[in-house]
Amino acid sequence: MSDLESFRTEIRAWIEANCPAEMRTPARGDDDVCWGGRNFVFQSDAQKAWLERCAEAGLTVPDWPKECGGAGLSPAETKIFRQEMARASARSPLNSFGIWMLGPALLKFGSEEQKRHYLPQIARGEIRWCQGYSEPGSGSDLVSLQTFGQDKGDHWVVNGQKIWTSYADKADWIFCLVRTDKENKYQGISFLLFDMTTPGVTTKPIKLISGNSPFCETFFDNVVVPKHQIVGELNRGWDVAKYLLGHEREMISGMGGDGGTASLGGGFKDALGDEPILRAQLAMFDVESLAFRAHSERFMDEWKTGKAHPAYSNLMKYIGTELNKKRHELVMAAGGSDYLEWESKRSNEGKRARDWLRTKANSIEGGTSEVMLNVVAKRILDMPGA
Amino acid sequence: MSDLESFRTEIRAWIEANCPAEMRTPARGDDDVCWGGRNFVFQSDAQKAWLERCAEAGLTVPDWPKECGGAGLSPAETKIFRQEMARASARSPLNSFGIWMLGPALLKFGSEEQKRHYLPQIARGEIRWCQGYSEPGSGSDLVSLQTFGQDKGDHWVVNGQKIWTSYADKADWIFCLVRTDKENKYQGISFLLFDMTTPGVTTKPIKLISGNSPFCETFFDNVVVPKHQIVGELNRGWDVAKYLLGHEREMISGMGGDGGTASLGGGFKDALGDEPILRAQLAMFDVESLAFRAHSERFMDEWKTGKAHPAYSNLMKYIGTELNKKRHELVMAAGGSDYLEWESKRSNEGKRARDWLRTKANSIEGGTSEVMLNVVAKRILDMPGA
Amino acid sequence: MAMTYNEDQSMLRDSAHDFMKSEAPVAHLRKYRDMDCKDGFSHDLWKQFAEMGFTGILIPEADGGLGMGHIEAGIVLEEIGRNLSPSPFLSTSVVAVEALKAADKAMRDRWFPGILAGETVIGIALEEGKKHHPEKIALKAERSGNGFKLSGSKQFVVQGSSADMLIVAARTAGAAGETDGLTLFAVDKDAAGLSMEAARTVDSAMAARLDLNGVEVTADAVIGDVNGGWAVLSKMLNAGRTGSAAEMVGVGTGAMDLTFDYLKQRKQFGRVIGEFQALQHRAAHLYGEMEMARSAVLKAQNFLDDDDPRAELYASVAKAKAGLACNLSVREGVQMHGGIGMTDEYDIGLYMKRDRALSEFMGDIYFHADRVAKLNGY
Amino acid sequence: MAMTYNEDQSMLRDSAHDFMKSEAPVAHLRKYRDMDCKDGFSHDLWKQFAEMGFTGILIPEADGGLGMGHIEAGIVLEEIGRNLSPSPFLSTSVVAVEALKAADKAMRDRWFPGILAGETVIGIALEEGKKHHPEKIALKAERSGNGFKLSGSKQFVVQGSSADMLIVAARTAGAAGETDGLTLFAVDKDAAGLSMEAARTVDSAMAARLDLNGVEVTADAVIGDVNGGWAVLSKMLNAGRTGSAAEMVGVGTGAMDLTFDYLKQRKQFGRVIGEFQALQHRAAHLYGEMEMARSAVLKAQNFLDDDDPRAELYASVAKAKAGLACNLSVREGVQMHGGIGMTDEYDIGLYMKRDRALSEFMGDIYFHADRVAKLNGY
Repeated sequence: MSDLESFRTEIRAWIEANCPAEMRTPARGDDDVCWGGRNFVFQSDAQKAWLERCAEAGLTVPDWPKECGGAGLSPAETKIFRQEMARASARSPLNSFGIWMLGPALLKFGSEEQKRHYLPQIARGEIRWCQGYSEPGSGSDLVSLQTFGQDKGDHWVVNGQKIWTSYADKADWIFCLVRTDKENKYQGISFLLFDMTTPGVTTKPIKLISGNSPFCETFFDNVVVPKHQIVGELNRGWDVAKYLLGHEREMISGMGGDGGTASLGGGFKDALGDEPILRAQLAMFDVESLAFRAHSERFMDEWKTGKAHPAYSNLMKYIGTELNKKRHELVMAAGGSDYLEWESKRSNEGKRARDWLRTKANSIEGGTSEVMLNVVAKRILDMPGA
Repeated sequence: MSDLESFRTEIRAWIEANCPAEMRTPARGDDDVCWGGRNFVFQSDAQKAWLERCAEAGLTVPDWPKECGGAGLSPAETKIFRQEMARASARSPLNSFGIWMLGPALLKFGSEEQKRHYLPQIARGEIRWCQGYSEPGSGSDLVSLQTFGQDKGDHWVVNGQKIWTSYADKADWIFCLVRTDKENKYQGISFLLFDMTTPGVTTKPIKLISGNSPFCETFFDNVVVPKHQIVGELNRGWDVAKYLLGHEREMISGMGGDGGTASLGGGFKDALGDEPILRAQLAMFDVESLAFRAHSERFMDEWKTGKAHPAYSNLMKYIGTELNKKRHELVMAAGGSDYLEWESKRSNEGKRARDWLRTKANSIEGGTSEVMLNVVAKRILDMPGA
Repeated sequence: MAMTYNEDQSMLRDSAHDFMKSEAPVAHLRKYRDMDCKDGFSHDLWKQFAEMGFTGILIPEADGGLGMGHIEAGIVLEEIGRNLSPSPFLSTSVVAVEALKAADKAMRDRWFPGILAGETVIGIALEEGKKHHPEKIALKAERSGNGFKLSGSKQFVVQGSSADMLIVAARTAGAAGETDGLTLFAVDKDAAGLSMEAARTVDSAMAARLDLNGVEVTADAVIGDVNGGWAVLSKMLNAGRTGSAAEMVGVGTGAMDLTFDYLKQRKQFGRVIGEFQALQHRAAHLYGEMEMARSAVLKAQNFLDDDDPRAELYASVAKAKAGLACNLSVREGVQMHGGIGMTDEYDIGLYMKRDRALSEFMGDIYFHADRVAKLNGY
Repeated sequence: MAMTYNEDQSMLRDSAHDFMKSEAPVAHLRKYRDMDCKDGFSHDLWKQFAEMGFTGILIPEADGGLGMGHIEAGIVLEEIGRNLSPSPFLSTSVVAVEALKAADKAMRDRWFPGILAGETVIGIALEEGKKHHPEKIALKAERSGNGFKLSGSKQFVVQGSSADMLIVAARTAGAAGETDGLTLFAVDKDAAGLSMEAARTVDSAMAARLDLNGVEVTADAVIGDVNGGWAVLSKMLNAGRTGSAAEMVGVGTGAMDLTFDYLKQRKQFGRVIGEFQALQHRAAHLYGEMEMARSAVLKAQNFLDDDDPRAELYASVAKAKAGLACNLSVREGVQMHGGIGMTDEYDIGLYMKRDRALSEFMGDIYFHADRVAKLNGY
């Protein structure tokens, strides 16, 4: 038995032994997901136990170094771990912007001290993070941001406003882009971390068309941020942000791939006998969806081996999110008037319709499709012009 | 009986009496169409007689004034005439760029003398015209044309090169855009008419991807053009050209409307039992095609009553040509391997494939789809910017 | 047949335009949504519709109505769509009136005055599954004494819970899938054995699911002929499909206008975003699609008003094309608005929701494309 | 299974790339087209293919070939597509070899050496109608003495008139529409009763229509099992579909590269047209489509090489997606080239023609989308 095969046996046994039965059923909704943090209320003992056991074993962040709270797994081992988690239908122990976004940035740009301080907290789900990037006047044009940190010697005083800060009303800390030099557009931004309970920080949820409020407006009124809470160099926060956006795009681009069913049409097979044109639309969609699944696989193989163009995640984000929007348009069509219900038990309070509306943000958040296409044209295809 | 009804009876009888049986069958191909002109060889006595009888009655150009060779019909009468021609399956007596393009421009911009001189010749099919607009370096950007007419007192000496001159090798005269002022981009172009046998004019056919050569390159080497052969004012030829392009766009936009069958899918019904997805594509196309048919009707009604936006023909051209390309893609799909044949009697020497390839020019000639969209965005939708 | 409005129609458009803009703009929809109104519309507004003469547009002059046609009804529907005005106009004044025109004088006299006065609301109980398949109606109506006894269920009955009367399509003979053997009944809202469950739909309207458990009606309740309901139902469907298509032209145009305004204001990268050529081309394309939809709808209305059999085909062309264009308009609208397009505070998302609901009403794009194919023999 | 090329595969790609570019570029196609070549390809080039080892890529090592897989065959096909190189590679070295692998040793020994040497050409006689429907094969093969007598007709037999042998799919039992009862036969080009009519196709290849009028073959001519031809035919189809999809990735990429180069050179309105954002967005979208097609094809090749049953599904995904992407590429290519794209002098039109012919080969986009649906149970 190869090392990897014995690792598989081992990890399978560990999941078997440690994952509570309740954590092997799908989450019943957004409220049923473990986000961790200072104020998090566990939904069950099983949820708490599963997080604690995984954190103990470093398996909330399996590929991070052990000293940072991870399990130090190799890429091949990490892949096996994820396969075994899927095989056991085990829930993710912890959803976390700290793991998905800040962690990778800290691993690359953080000081040794920062890594030792923040990463284990993230791995254990003790601090819930949010991201402060967009501002009302700077959506796609992120570098035009205006939130300003005035230099006061050993600290900055931050004033300004962010928008689209995911779960800011529930987060403990924020990683935030702040202008620290008004003269220099790109090289005048710094990447700061600070506590959301710092005086002067307020948040206001934004109600979306889906009826949910996962995002906030966040206001900074003379917020004091100590100088040691900067990640990377002064005024070079844009490098950190770009690196992070790449990660975010990879994540979002995965959406079109469809974690569950391979075939969208296959999920509605009983209804399609009388719907020849809808069937045709689903068939054409399934061609795209299955092609994208193969494409995501190729991208991951190329990305890992360094063969992918550095800007390729922009293309993945564009394709994946557009496909996901299309998928949900077809789901709504297949569901007909059943899926129009918005407030009824039968429709689980309009879950399908709300999910469909939620997907419309896919091609806006983390860089609009238009910006993605600009980047692909210029950086990958080398098209001329501004 | 109303006047229009009695006109219908009358014109129906006239067609009945004058249209030879042979001219009530579809033309067998491009060679079988009457283009007129000094060198035209009639394919049959019937073809000649039909042209002569129509010309005599002014019915090659039914809505032109009688003194210009027309029949002086009102718009309503003209519509009835065309309906009755279609009803009798009567061929057009004369295909002519003189009728379709130059004529309307002369009626609007020509001097009385020019109208009296040229229009009756056009109506009788005595002079075949071609159009000299595009140049190798100026496709969509027409006003950048370089062909130059040097002022020599009572004449110009023209030097330069045109491209995409339809049937220039068969035409007797050309209507041609010539720069007469190098300083002024828009207001430095004149609209000149001259004989293709003038010394210094040469033509060279361009072979297309369809295998046919309906277009030429046309070269001018010190071509002498008398001053009275200008249409409209000196340096204001762009006004004439724009007016003419509007007409051309109307003509080309009619293509998507489909003169014959209303339904594309209906023409392939026997083949579609085993092709559910192709059937769906045809059904979706037929929705577009039938909608466009209604749309063309509305456009004509609005155009005639002056309600249409002056730039609306650009939109019609865009929609009609894109739809026609789509139509022929589907025809090729429905015809399968039968329609792939290119050189065989069975396929009429690849007629379907050649027709399909020909349609690819629809969205390029007479203004590309891209230029049409620019114009619609700026002139109709009032979008900002250059 | 002219494909442009005549003077009277242009005047009607102007007055409907001004009326909806001032009396029932998007803010009106928000108000009734946010007060969690159980009707999903304002009875006062419905009365105002009557005062404007809208409710009787399709009611014959002999019955006290205006005796106008589907072009005129469509003019009102387009303005309703543009403003997302919530009202029973489509169900009651278009579809139900089209059915009641085929009813006897007693029934017409019973219902038309209330509609004319803006006091009566009628629901259309047609669908039995999640997708539209009228020929598959299976709800059973059995002879019972002098009348009939109805058993079965219906869904997607828009404003059903606010209705005074429900037009129920039932099977009196034949099997699901056959167009023969259907009969239409006027069923009172208070009929014994009739139960309803209403749910708010994505567009903030209310739609009901009906259960008919041996509901007894007299022979007078039949609209049109017993077993010959398909003839009346076809007319209702043509009117409802063309009418909802007209409303969608309004929804799509309203969304488009919002979006184009936004393109001319919003700045990114130091430029107004409407300057970006890629957005300009998409805007121009969208405009063309909406224009085509408008033409297809007008053609269908013309054919309906002329009693031309091609109305059948063009009602489907209109519903499919309006569905395609309106859907494009709301999708482009949300995308071009960017982040704020996702917020409940901005109106564009409300247009997307209305598009979705109208799209399902009496057959979606795909149903009607299939119908176009079938009517063309393939 | 890796979705990237290994080192050997990368080397093969480089050598196939250089070979086609120097020995069989688009100018080579033009030359054979303009000389009105009755084969539609160069026999000398076919010998060169053999010298490069291409012709034996899929032939097992035990039979003297290279024993490589569909990824490697696809690498060659992609370069063929990129250069529009005319050759019998797809029919002979991919589809026919896949069939002959199932034949007995005598037949393999008869045909493999000629293929390995670039001397033999084999035609695939499959289609009986204008669209691809292999299960509908009706050409009759009746028992006759020790062998069979074949009667019927075939069409779209690419390079059929240049072939030394034709693999004919015939029905020995059952009825059209059934997959059971099919048998494959190796029929000599000179067989009595076999007549052929060849016509040039839009892509300048030659395709034949065959008439078999009581063609007698011995029992030795059967490839695989009598009545069990579907098993071998399925393998041929998977190989041919995936192979033609790989060629289309080459065609689409070649057209795209031409077009992108043109966008960077052509000036209009005082700017290089590649600066226009609307064209940039369309270019980026096209690039994404071609990339997805490439991935789908690689996945299908991987499954084929692994003998994974999912090859069946992914061969259809690959052919459909490659068809969509390649078609978009040639349409955008001609449009973005503008007027000169319509001229025979420029190459882009030749890419459009090849796309059309490959699209029909062994099932078009719509056939395969339908198959994806059926394989997923709807």
